[in-house]
Amino acid sequence: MKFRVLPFVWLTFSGGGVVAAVFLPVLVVLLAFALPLGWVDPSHAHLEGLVQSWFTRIALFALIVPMLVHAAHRFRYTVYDGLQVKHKVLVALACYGGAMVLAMAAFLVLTTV
Amino acid sequence: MSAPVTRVPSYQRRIGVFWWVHKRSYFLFVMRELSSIFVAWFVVYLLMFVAAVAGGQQRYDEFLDRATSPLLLVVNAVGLAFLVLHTVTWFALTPKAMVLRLGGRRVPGTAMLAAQYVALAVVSAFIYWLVVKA
Amino acid sequence: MSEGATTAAHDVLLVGGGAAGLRAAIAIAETRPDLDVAVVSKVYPMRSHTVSAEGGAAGVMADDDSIEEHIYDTISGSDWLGDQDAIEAFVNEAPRELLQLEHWGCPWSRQDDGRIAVRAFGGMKKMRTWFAADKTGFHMLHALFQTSLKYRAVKRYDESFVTRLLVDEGRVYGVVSVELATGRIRAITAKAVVLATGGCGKVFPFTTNANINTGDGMALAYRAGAPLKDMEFVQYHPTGLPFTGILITEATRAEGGWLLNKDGYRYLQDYDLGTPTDKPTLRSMELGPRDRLSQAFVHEVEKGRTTDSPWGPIVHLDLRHLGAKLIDTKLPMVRELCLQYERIDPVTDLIPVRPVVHYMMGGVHTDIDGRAGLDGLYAAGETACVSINGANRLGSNSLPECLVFGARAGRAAAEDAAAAPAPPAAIAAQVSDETRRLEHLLARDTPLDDGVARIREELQTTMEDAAGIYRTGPSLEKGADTFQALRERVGAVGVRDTSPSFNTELVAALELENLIDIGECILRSGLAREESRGAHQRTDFPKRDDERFLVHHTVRRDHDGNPSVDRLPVTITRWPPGERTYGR
Amino acid sequence: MDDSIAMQVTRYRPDKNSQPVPVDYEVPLRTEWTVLDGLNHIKAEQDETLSFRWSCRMGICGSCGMNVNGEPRLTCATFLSDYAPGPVRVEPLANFPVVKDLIVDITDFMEKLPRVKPWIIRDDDVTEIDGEYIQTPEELEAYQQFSMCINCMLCYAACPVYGLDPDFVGPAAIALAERYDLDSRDRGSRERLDVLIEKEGVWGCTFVGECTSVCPKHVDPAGAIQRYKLKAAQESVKAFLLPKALRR
Ligand SMILES: Cc1cc2nc3c(=O)[nH]c(=O)nc-3n(C[C@H](O)[C@H](O)[C@H](O)COP(=O)(O)OP(=O)(O)OC[C@H]3O[C@@H](n4cnc5c(N)ncnc54)[C@H](O)[C@@H]3O)c2cc1C
Ligand code: SF4
Ligand code: F3S
Ligand code: FES
Repeated sequence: MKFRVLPFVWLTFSGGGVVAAVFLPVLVVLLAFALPLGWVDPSHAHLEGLVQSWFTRIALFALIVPMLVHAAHRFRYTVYDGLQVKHKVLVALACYGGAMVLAMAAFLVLTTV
Repeated sequence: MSAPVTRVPSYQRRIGVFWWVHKRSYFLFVMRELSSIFVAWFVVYLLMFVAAVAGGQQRYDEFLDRATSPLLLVVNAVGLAFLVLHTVTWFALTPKAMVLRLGGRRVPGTAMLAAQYVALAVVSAFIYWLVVKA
Repeated sequence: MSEGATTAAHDVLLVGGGAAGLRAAIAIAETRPDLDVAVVSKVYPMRSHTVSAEGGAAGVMADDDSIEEHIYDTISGSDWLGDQDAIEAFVNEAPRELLQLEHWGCPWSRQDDGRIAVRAFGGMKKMRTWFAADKTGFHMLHALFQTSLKYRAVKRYDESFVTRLLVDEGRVYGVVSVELATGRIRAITAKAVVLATGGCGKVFPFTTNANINTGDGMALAYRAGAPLKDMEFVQYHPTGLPFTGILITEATRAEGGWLLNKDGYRYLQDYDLGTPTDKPTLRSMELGPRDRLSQAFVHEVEKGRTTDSPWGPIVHLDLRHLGAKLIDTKLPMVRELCLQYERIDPVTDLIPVRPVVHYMMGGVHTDIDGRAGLDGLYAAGETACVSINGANRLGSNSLPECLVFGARAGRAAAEDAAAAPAPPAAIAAQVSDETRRLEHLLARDTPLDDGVARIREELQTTMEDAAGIYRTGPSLEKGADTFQALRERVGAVGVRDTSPSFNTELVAALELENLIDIGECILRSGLAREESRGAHQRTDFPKRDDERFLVHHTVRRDHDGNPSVDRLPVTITRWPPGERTYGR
Repeated sequence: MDDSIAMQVTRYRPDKNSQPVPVDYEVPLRTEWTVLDGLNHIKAEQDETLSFRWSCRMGICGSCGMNVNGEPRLTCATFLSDYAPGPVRVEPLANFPVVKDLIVDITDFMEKLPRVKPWIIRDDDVTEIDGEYIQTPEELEAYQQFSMCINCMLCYAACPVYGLDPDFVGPAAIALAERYDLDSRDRGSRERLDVLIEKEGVWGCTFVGECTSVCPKHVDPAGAIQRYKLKAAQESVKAFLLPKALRR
């Protein structure tokens, strides 16, 4: 059988879609609204404990990478079809490249904290 | 079988850049796809949060402060709306994209839909507990 | 379209991409891969009218069935006018052809254990009709078409309209066609030509047939000098939807549907078709043959026992007692069609129906291998008349006929082509003749108050009045007279659309020429047959007359361009003429 | 109900117009009339040069697809009265080149179809036939929906991806590939996968889903394509992870 990269990208895209649909809403509600606006008030120590745990860090990385691929893949086709920017290779490079850069940033953040 | 190729003279219509604004379904589709921008944004936001928490009490407080700026609140609110659109459409499409069989029977779409929302609820409750209660 | 004609050459040319044409193409590609085969069709093959066939295809299959019985049903169904050698070959080969189609992916409906299911059909004594729900023709055609894509060697000329056969000294060397998209006239030469152009329901105003069924192949052969056969036998199907003429398949009755007059009475019992039973009884009542059922309708009208509708009298088909489940699994398309075109649901409502022109028993006269009256010319499918259908075709015999005789004609044509001479120079003159004729037609002005559509409509009503379910000498005579005038108008009519690309008006004008030839042959053959047999019912000669008319009528164009009718003996082998009985 | 309805029909005659133009007609409005009946009325009574394809007038031959008020429809199965009081806008199917008036060029599809090998592929290709391949009603049901495609091209007209990227194999062809893959008699899914795993294959589809919404025969090409993606991904992962010997 022929080897092609796209099936793997698509699989990651789909995984990322599931993660974004299931995990992201609650995280956004908490981190972007509930905490800043003081609806809930866990102590900093508790949160620090949480992010220090290796379990959390690995889990976060495992969630973040597929979400990035998801976003990049989707955005690529949106730009290509929706906005009709017809520089196929350029668009793909920018999107997946961006995702790669962010993934590396995530790695750095999650390993150094 | 093959047909002998003769080029048929024809009129090629062009599709405008705003093809998706004229039809509701196309518009919704493009909105759904644009949710990807906010998924990326929230990933960045999440990382900033983690970095801030790890950076100590003070950086964390600064982060919370900045998060209450009207600009960020608006961006995040819009982003959340897109995210909800993503979740709803993603769940709705899953039963169409795959066929699950249990005991030889095809699992009905509504059951798969319901299962996804249950998963959403469980995961949300768990994360809430993790962040707020535990 | 003035650059003149382009030319292409092939070994065998199939005119028509329906069941018969595609089956022939595959037969040639399989048996003689060395030959260069081409299919010309005026529509994309998968749009051919075979696609509309609903009910099924007959072939002996069940354990309790026998070849002998299928032969007998077909012969008696034909009112003993079918050629028995042809029927025997047909019945013998049908099951294998249907199995072949199964191997090519046709989604035949199945029994629980995975074997092919069969259903009952009108005039058949055993259950032997294979079906793919009620979209049999659709599935067969798409299976054939998609399978044909496998054979890269087969060329296709899609949406090309054949206007003329190229004939020299009694041998056919190809055709002239118009490529619709470009208007390009193309001579396609071949060492053998198979006509598989389907039926001619459009000769009549009210028909189940598609817009493309204009009898082109019959007219092509007729004008080239080949005889047509059994043209007086036009089948009316008893159950069409009133306004559109859309067919409600006989399978509805095979599954247990009833025909009711306005009093809710199963009127068929009054016409020597047996006594009503709850469950369907084979060869009885609603499962009688089509000619008898359509005739019973006319009598009900005369007795004032039908319901009036804006489109004339109707009776009702009752499926309500079959239940939603059976209807959805075995007759889904019927429900779909009723909901869409009548806005009624057969699960809860009665379906209004009336008889409608459905099928042409006659066609290009051929022998058992599809050989028509000119060397190098073959015909198969509804356009041909082998004849297995005689005076009345049994439902579900026609699809397998397309397969059996499509394959036979294909193979015979291939053999012929392998040994045939190359096209002589003389045909070039015919090509330019035809090119000029077509250009002339485009250049001619249409009289202001006339046009193709109007003439066609008058032609159709003339045919209905002259040669409906019941005919008389005077009605046929009168029709033939009207045709003289119509012919003159056809001769004068031109085409207003002058553009080369997709000139549908030109196509309609060419089809009109074909309709008028076919219509005339039907009337002439009908006049000559002074008896009543099968679908040909003369009120002035109400009895079957084996003494004088146990013969086929062939009709050929004489030197003045008029149809001349001849007789041809019916082949009787083992089944001497008997009485046709149903319900007993 | 009014007794007539306005039809705005897009005309394009290559020898007369440089681009398609809308032309207004008025036709009788009868309950039983379809958009196709309206067009035929125009052709018979008002302008015989109007060109369009049709044949079966019963929704099965697939020739009469056009855009009606912007939606791809089979005109023989679309009723004028549903658009009363009008006007009804009739245009050639979107996304295809226009040959004339309401007739579009579908050569592209006809060339793509054979590429997905829509026929039964067997390793035991026998020519002598002595019985049927057994196929239970459940096995039949597995592919039945995808065998209902009438090649009407409505899905291609509805799919923006096809409009923007004509290399995309497109909904109906992929649904037909799926139809044979799911057929218990077929052994050709590997061969078809090799075709559809390319980028012009299934990956161009971004699951707009309009193909399925407009399909008059409920074929669900959108579903077929997503399932194909999943299949392609699964097979790729398998090929990647398992050593050669373990693969089927
Ligand atoms: C509604 C309906 C239901 C039916 N149901 C059944 C059934 O259940 N069982 C059964 O056995 N029979 C049934 N029949 C009959 C059967 O379907 C037809 O007899 C059969 O399909 C004819 O097939 P064919 O290949 O001869 O022609 P068609 O399928 O009609 O094909 C004709 C071909 O010739 C081409 N052609 C025609 N003229 C030209 C030209 N001038 N130039 C180029 N190409 C041309 C066309 O493009 C087309 O490809 C039914 C018929 C109808 C109308
Ligand atoms: S999938 Fe549906 S819409 Fe597309 S061509 Fe087939 S029948 Fe038409
Ligand atoms: S509309 Fe087009 S993008 Fe995919 S789901 Fe259907 S093929
Ligand atoms: S005319 Fe055949 S599908 Fe509409």
